[in-house]
Amino acid sequence: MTEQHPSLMTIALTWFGLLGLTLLTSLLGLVNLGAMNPTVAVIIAAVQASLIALFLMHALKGPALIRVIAAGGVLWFLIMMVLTLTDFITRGWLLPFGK
Amino acid sequence: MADTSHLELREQFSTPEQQRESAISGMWIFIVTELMLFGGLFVAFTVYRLRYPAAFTRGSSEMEYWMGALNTGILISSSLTMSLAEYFVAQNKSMRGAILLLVTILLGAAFLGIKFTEYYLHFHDHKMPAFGFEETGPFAPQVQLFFVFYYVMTGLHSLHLLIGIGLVFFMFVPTALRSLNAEYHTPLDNTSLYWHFIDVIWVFLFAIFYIPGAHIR
Amino acid sequence: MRLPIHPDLLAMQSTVRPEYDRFFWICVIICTTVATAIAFFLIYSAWHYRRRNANELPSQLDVKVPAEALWIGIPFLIFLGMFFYGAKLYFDIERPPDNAETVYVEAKQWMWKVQHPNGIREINALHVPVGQAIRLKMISQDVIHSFYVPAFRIKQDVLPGRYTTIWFEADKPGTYHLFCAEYCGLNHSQMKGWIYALSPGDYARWVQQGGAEGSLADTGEKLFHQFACSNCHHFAGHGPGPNLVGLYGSTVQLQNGQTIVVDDDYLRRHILTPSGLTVEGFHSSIMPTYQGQLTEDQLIALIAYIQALGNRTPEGVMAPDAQGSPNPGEHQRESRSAGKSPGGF
Amino acid sequence: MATHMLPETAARNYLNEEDGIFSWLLTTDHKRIALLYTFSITLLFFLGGAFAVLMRLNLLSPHGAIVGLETYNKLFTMHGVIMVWFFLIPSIPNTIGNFVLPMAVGAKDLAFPKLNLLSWYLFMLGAFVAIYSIFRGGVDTGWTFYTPLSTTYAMGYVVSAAMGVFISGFSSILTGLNFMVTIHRMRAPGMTWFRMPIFCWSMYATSVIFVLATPILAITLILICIERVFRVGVFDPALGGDPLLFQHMFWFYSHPAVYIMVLPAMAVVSEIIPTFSRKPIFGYKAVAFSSLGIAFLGFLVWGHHMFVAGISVYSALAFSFLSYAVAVPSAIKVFNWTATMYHGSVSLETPMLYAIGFIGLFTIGGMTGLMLAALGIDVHVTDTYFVVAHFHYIMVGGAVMGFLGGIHFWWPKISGKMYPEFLAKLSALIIFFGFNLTFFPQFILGYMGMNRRYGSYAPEFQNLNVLSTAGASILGVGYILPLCYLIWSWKYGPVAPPNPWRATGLEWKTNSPPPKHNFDETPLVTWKAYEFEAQKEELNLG
Repeated sequence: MTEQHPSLMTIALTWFGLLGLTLLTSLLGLVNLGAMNPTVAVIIAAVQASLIALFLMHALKGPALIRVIAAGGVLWFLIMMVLTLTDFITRGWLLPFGK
Repeated sequence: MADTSHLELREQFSTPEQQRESAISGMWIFIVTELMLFGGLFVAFTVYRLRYPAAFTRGSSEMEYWMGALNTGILISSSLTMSLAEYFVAQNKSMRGAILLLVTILLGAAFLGIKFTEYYLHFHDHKMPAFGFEETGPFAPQVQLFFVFYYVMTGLHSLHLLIGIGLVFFMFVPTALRSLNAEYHTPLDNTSLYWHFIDVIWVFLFAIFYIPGAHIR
Repeated sequence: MRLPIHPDLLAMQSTVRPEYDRFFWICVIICTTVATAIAFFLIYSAWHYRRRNANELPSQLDVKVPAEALWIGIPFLIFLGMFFYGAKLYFDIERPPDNAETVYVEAKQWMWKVQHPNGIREINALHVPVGQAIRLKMISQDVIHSFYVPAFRIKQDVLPGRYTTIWFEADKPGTYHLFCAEYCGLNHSQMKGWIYALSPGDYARWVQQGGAEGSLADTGEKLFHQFACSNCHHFAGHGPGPNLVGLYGSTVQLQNGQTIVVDDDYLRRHILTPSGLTVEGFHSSIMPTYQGQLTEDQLIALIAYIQALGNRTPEGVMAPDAQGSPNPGEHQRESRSAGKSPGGF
Repeated sequence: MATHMLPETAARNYLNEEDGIFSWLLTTDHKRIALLYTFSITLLFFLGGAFAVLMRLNLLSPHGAIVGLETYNKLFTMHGVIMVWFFLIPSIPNTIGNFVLPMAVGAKDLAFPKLNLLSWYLFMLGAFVAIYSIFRGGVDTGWTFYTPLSTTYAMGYVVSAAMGVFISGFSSILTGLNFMVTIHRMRAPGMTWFRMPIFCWSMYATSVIFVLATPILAITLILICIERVFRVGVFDPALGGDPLLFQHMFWFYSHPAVYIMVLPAMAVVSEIIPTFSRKPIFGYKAVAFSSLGIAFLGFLVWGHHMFVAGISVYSALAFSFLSYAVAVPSAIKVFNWTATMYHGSVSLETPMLYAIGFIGLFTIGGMTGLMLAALGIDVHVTDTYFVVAHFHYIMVGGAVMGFLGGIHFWWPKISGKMYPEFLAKLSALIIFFGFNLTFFPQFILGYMGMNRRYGSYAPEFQNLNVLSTAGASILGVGYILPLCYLIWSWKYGPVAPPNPWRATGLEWKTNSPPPKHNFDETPLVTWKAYEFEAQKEELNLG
C-alpha cells in the first residue's frame, strides 16, 4: 500500500489539460485543413490518451511491469496496423523486376 | 489503523501486497486485450478511411458535432471525478469518495443519454445501416460503410461504458459502507483503470468519427 | 495398378515449371538432410547414451556459446537463400512478359467462364496456343475462387470486385487440369475444367471453328452505344464526358486530387460508381451509376473496347507504334512508378 | 524404477479432499479445473476425430465413398472448428498448464482461481453453442470463415458457430491473463525468472499470444456476424468492403494461434527431455528466450497465408522474410533438445518416446513450413494437401504428441497412479507409425495438385488417398488405446510415488496426487531448473 497516488494538483491539471485539448480539437475541426484534419485530431487524441494513461491510470508512478504491459499493447496494435497497411498501401505499385 | 478484517486476503496469496499487485497487473493485461479488441476495429476503419477519404469525410459531416464534443468533455470530467474518488478513498475519506462515484455514474449516464440521442437523430435521418439507411449522394455504399463502423465502434464503446457504470455502482456501495478505505481499495482502483480506459477509447473515436467532416457541416 | 504419380505430371508443361521444380527439389533435399541429421542424432543419443544404471548421473555438460551461434547462424543463412530464391520465382510467376495475350476469366459458383479477345467464349475450358504467353485477368461474380493449374505451377485467387492477374506459357501440347483452389461452397470440388494447350496450327483451326460473333472489343462497342455511353463520350472534340480515345494506360488527375493510371480496375469502378473517381475538369454528376445494370461479362467487353480505343491516338487513327507495343498494360506499369494505385492510396 | 516410497498413500489430496458433484462444478482448485478441462477436451477431441474418420473414409473413392459434397463440406468445417478452437488451443495450456504451472512456480493456486473456473464455463458454453450449430444442420464455410462466402453465400449456421468460437475466446483470454499474472506475481521465494523451468517460459509466451491475439478474432467474428445478420457491408466488395481485410484480421489471430498450439507442446517437451536425459536443458537462456521470440515473431508473419490471395507483392515479400525469421527460434529449440540428450543418461520411457517423436515430426512440419514460406513454392502448393500435411505435422505431430507426452509424464502426479508402461509404449509407436502413414502421402498428393477441401477428386490421386486412409485407421486405434488404459489405471494402476521419474521440478516435491494447496509448506528454491547436481542426495543419484 505504499504506492503513491497522484496529488490533487496533478489530477486537476490533467483534467484541465484534457479539457483544453478537447476544446482545441473541436475548434480545429471547424477549420478545413484537408487531410490534416483527421491527422491532427488523432495526434491530439494520442496526447490525451497518454495524459490519461500516465497520470490518471498511474502508469507513470506505478510498477514497471504496468508500463511494460501498456507499451506492449500499443506496440502490438501498431504491428497490426503497420503490417496490414503494407498490403493496402503498396497493392498497386510497380513490380520491380521480372521478365 | 483500520479494521483489518476487510483486507480479504485470498488463500492463494501470501501477502496483501502480492494480492494487490496481482489484481492491478491483471487489470492492465485485461485492458490490453480490450485495446486489441478495439484495435482490430481501428485497423479496419483506417484501411477504409484511407481508401475512401471523400466518402468518409461525407459520412463524418453527418455527425452531431457539438453533441460529440460535449460528450468528450463529459467523459473527461467523469474521469476527473473517478480519479478524485480514488484519491479520497485512499485518504480514508470514503464518504467523499462515494459521492464522487455517484457523480461519475451520473456523468456516464449523461454521456449515454446524449449518445443515444445521437443514435436516435441518425435513425431519424435514415442514417442507420440495415434500418432504413438512405444515402442519395455519390458514394452511398462507402458512406454506409462509414456508418457501419460508426455504430459498431461507438456501440461497443457504449456497451463498455454501460458495464463501467455497473462496476462503479458495485464500488459505490462498499465505499459508502467504508469497506473500501485507505487500507483496502484495490477493486476501486481497478474500476478506475477500466473507466479511464473507456475514456481513452472515446477520445480516439471522437477524433476519427467527428472531426474529419466537421468543417463542411 | 496405376502409378501413384501420373506420368504426365512429371513432364515439363509451362515455362515457369522447370525453375519451380528445380527450386522445390533443392528445398526437399535441404529439408530431408536436416530432418535426417536430426533423426540420426536423436537415435544415436538415445542408443549410445542410454541409461545403464538406474541411479546414474551423467556429467552435467554446460552451454558452449560457439555451438549456439553455429546452429543459429548456419540455418539462418540457408533460410535467407530460400527466401531470395523463392522471392525471385514469385516475381517471375507474378509478372507477365510484355508480349502476353490477355484472356478474361470470370469465376462464379461453380464454373469458369473464359472470354478470349477474339470474342470466343468458353466454359470450364481454356484453349491456348503453345509458346504464347497468356495473361489472365480474372474476376469473380460471387465468392473468392482460385485459378489453379497444377501442371503449370500457377495459382491466383479470383476476387469479387477486383481484377487479379496471373500468367503462364504452355510449352507442350496437352490437356491439363484446371481446379478451383479456394473453398467456394457446395460444389467447390466440382469447379474444375481443362486447359487445352494446342500447337499453333491446331489453335488456328480451333479459332476458326470457334464461331465468334466478333471480337470482345466489338461486343464492347455495341454495348457502348446500347448503354448510351457514346452520347457523352465523343471521339472528336469536347463532349460532356472525357474523350476515351487514348485514355487507357494514361495518367490522369482525379477530382479528389489523386493521380492515377487508367487501368481495368479503375475503369470498372468508375463505370459502376463514378462518384469521386471522375477525371479533373468534368462534372461528376453527369455520369450515371451502372451498379447493378451491367454484368461482369459486359464490363469486361466494355473495358476491352476502351482498351482498344487506348491503342489509338486521340485523332482516331492507329498510332504508328501501336504494333510495336500492343500492350497498354506495359505502358501502365511504366507510368505507375510515378503515380499511385487507383485504390485511393 | 523408483526407489522412493510414499509413507502413507491415504493422505488427503485434492481428489479426496471434497466429494460430490458440486465440489467439482464449483471448485476453484486449479488441479480440479484442469481435470474438468481434460474431460471436456477429450470428448471434443474424439468428436472432431470422428469427423476426420468420416472424411478419410469418404476420400477412399474419387467420387466420395459415403457422403455427398454438402455433408463433406460440413465435416471438414466442423473438424476444423472443433479441433482448432475446442481441442488444440485449450489442449495443453488448460489441462497440463493449469495443473502444473502453479506447482512449477511454487504457488498455492493461480492468481485468480475464480476466473479460472469461469474460463472453463465459458469454454463449455462456447462448445455447446458451436455443437448446437452442428445439430441445427452444420456449417459449411471451412474453419476459416472466409468472406464473402461466410457472410453472404453460405447456407449453414455460421452465426452460431462463430459465436461458439467467440465465447470460447474469452476462456482463452482469461487463462492467458491468469497465467501471466501467476508467473509475474506468484513465484515461490527464491524462484527467480532464470530458475523457472522452461515449461513456465513457454506457457508465459503462450499466454502473451492468448491475451493479444484472441481479441482480434473476437472482433473479426463479430463483424462477420454483423455483416451476415444485418446485411450491411463490412467486408463485402459489392458494398465497398475488401474481403482481404477479413483475411488479414483472421490470420492476425490464427497464425499466432498455431503457436498457441505448439508452444505448450514445446513446454512439455522441454520438461521431458532433461528429465529422461538427467541433464540440464542445453542452453537454458537460449531456449527460454526462443519461446518469447516465437511469441513475438509469430505475430509478424500472418501474411504468408495470403501469398496468392491478391495481396501486394511487397507485402508478400515482407511476410515471407519475417516467416524465415520465426524459424530461427524454433530451430534453436530443436537443436538444443537434441544437444540435451547428447552425453546424457537417456531412458526411453513413454513420455520420452513422445518427446522424441515430437522433435522428429515437428522438424518435418517446420521444414515444410519453410518451403511454404518461400514465395514461389507457396504458389503451387498452397491450398493443396501439401499444406494440409504440413499443418497436421505441426498440430497433430507436434501439439498432440506433446499433449500425450505430457499426460503420460504427469499422469502419476495427476492421478496418483502409474500407467501400464508396455501398453503405453506400444500405443506411442502405433501413433507415430499411423500418423506418418496418414499424413506423409499427403505431401505427395499436394505436390501433384490435389486441393484441400475437395470432397471428390481426380482419379489419379486415389492410391495415395487410400494409403492415407489406411494410416488414419491405425492412428485412430493409437488414440483409443491410451484413453482405455489411462482410465483403467486411474482405478487399478499401481500407486505412484511422489517423484517416479526423479525429475527436478517443484511439482515433484509434493505428494502424488498433491494436497489441495499443492505444498504443505511454501517451498524455498535455491537451485536452478534441471539442476540434478544440487538435488543429488534428495533424488538418490550418482
